[in-house]
Amino acid sequence: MNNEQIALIVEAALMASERPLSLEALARLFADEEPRPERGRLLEALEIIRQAYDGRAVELVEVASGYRFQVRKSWVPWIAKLWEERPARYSRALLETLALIAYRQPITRGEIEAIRGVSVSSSIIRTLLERDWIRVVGHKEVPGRPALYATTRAFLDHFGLKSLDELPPLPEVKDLEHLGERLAGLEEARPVEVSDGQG
Amino acid sequence: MNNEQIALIVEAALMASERPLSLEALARLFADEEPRPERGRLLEALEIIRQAYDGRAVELVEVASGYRFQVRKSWVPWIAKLWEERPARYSRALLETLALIAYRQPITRGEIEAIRGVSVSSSIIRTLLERDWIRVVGHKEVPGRPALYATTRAFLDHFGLKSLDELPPLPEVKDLEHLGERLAGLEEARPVEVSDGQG
Amino acid sequence: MGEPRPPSEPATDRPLARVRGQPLAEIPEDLYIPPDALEVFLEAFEGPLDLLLYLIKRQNLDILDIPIAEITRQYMAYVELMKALRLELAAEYLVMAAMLAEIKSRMLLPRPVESEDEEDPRAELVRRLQEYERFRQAAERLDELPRVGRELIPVHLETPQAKVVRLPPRVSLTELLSALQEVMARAELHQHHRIQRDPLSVRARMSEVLERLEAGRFTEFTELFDPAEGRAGVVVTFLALLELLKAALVELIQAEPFAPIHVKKKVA
Repeated sequence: MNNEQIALIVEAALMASERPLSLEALARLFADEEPRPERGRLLEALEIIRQAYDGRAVELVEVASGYRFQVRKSWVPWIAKLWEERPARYSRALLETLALIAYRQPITRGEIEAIRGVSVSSSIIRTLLERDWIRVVGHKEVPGRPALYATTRAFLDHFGLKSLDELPPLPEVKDLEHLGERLAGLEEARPVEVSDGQG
Repeated sequence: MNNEQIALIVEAALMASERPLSLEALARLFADEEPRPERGRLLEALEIIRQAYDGRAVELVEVASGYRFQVRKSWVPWIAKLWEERPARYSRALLETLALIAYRQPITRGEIEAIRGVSVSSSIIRTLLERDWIRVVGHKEVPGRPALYATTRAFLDHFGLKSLDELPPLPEVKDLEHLGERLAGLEEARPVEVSDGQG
Repeated sequence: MGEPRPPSEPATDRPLARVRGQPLAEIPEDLYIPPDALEVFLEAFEGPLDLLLYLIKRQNLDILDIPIAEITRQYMAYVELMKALRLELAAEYLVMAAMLAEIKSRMLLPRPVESEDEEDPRAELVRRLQEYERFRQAAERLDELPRVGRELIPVHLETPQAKVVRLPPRVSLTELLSALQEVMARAELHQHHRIQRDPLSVRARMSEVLERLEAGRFTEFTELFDPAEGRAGVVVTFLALLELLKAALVELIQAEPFAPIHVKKKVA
């Protein structure tokens, strides 16, 4: 078996393995070979591989427990989108809270709770604030001075609206079926992929 | 951004991704680029990669849900030692059920049972659903509205196929049209033919 | 079943199993497996069609020429064996036994010459066997296909620097509105929380006005109006101010008649 063949087998193993492979683990691949390639030849094979991947997007590196292929650092930022995860969806409670803030702004948490008939968790308010969809526009002069919430420009951007006037009036909302067509038009007009972090 | 750079980013992504990447997924990597490389340039990049890996231990392949790197088949036997466990064997019941869904989709469990002549255990259906090899694509409009099953892209990916057309053709055991003649021939060979006097 | 066995059938000396108290001395003639492997062997069948196909193949028979009497006899021998070995005998095997017996009886019966269009009683069985055989073979071929973890090893390299970025979910306007619709339906159940039809623009303007008012500082009334918005805009701002006053969120201060009016956010 020549060095090129050994190198290809080692390469296949390193590409297939989920963890780094030590020289001993690589040597075991050739357990049935006669003669078994010794340590020196394995190191030569690793050097052949290293050179073959010169200029490629992945490289052979040595780490504590052995050898492995990894994506070259310079290309990692380019593929960061691979690890973007979108949680499935927001809870009904969050959407209801958001809808009430949109239609009844400025509104306090207590007022939202009175209409919804259930309490609004702090985490919902926090999520909406962090998403920059709502903000505090003042405080109601009643005991406790509760915050008054209103929607933001980022909220309008996300829903593809120029202003709050473009939200369908309440009576129409009651009749969602008829609203369907109008909404379809609105949603189509939205940009395909808007980045979420509008300023 | 030139084609070589696009190719390197695509290469990095395919090497790092857990699952095959579609052209759309690859295009998303360049969402912030101006201009965004269009489909044709991505295909060119894939071709550049394919050629760069000519003669290497891994190759770029296309499967149902996109592109992936995999170890060239010729080197797989050499690295089988990396896995202590033998690859799982599937029971005949599972394979027959899967074959029926693959070739006769969409199909109900009752229809599978009618052809196999035995009941299909729930655990087989569950296993196939959990592996994401089959999914429910609808319900048959008959009493009980049984689920209609079809295979998924993940099923094709698992078998390294691009589409259902690439499945081996369903074996033709005997020409069914032929059956009539053959049976007619048998008729003559049958013993005692008694007229019952109707003629 | 009580059918006499053909004289050619080989017999063994010791009983293989007991069937209804009677020793079963013979292994069905094509069963060339050690008796202690029987259970495994019988469990390997995927059902009555599979067993029938096995019997037919063992005798090198063309499916189309199945000698029903012979096959039925062997099939029943297996079913008896399964019972004797207390294998869980699926109902399907018994249904098939009944079907075979029925075909057998129909083949023995004389049939009117006229009714030539009447199908050979075996035809339906043959069709089912053939259909099953196709998928039995298809399953075998499927098993032979290269697959991930066996012949196909996809590459999935580690990318140590990569971090999972969680993106917030997207919400569609329809989702938002259907949430609102639900709240409204609920709110209408209790009268006092009826949602009025305030013009949206007024409520939006209320937010804007509040925002422009710096806490504790007076803002001139006229500054809140933008003549560029035209009459409608001015009216909306005015209504918004009235609403804010009503809600005790702002106060209006006028030092003397006809002096400039100032607006101030209420402070506790």
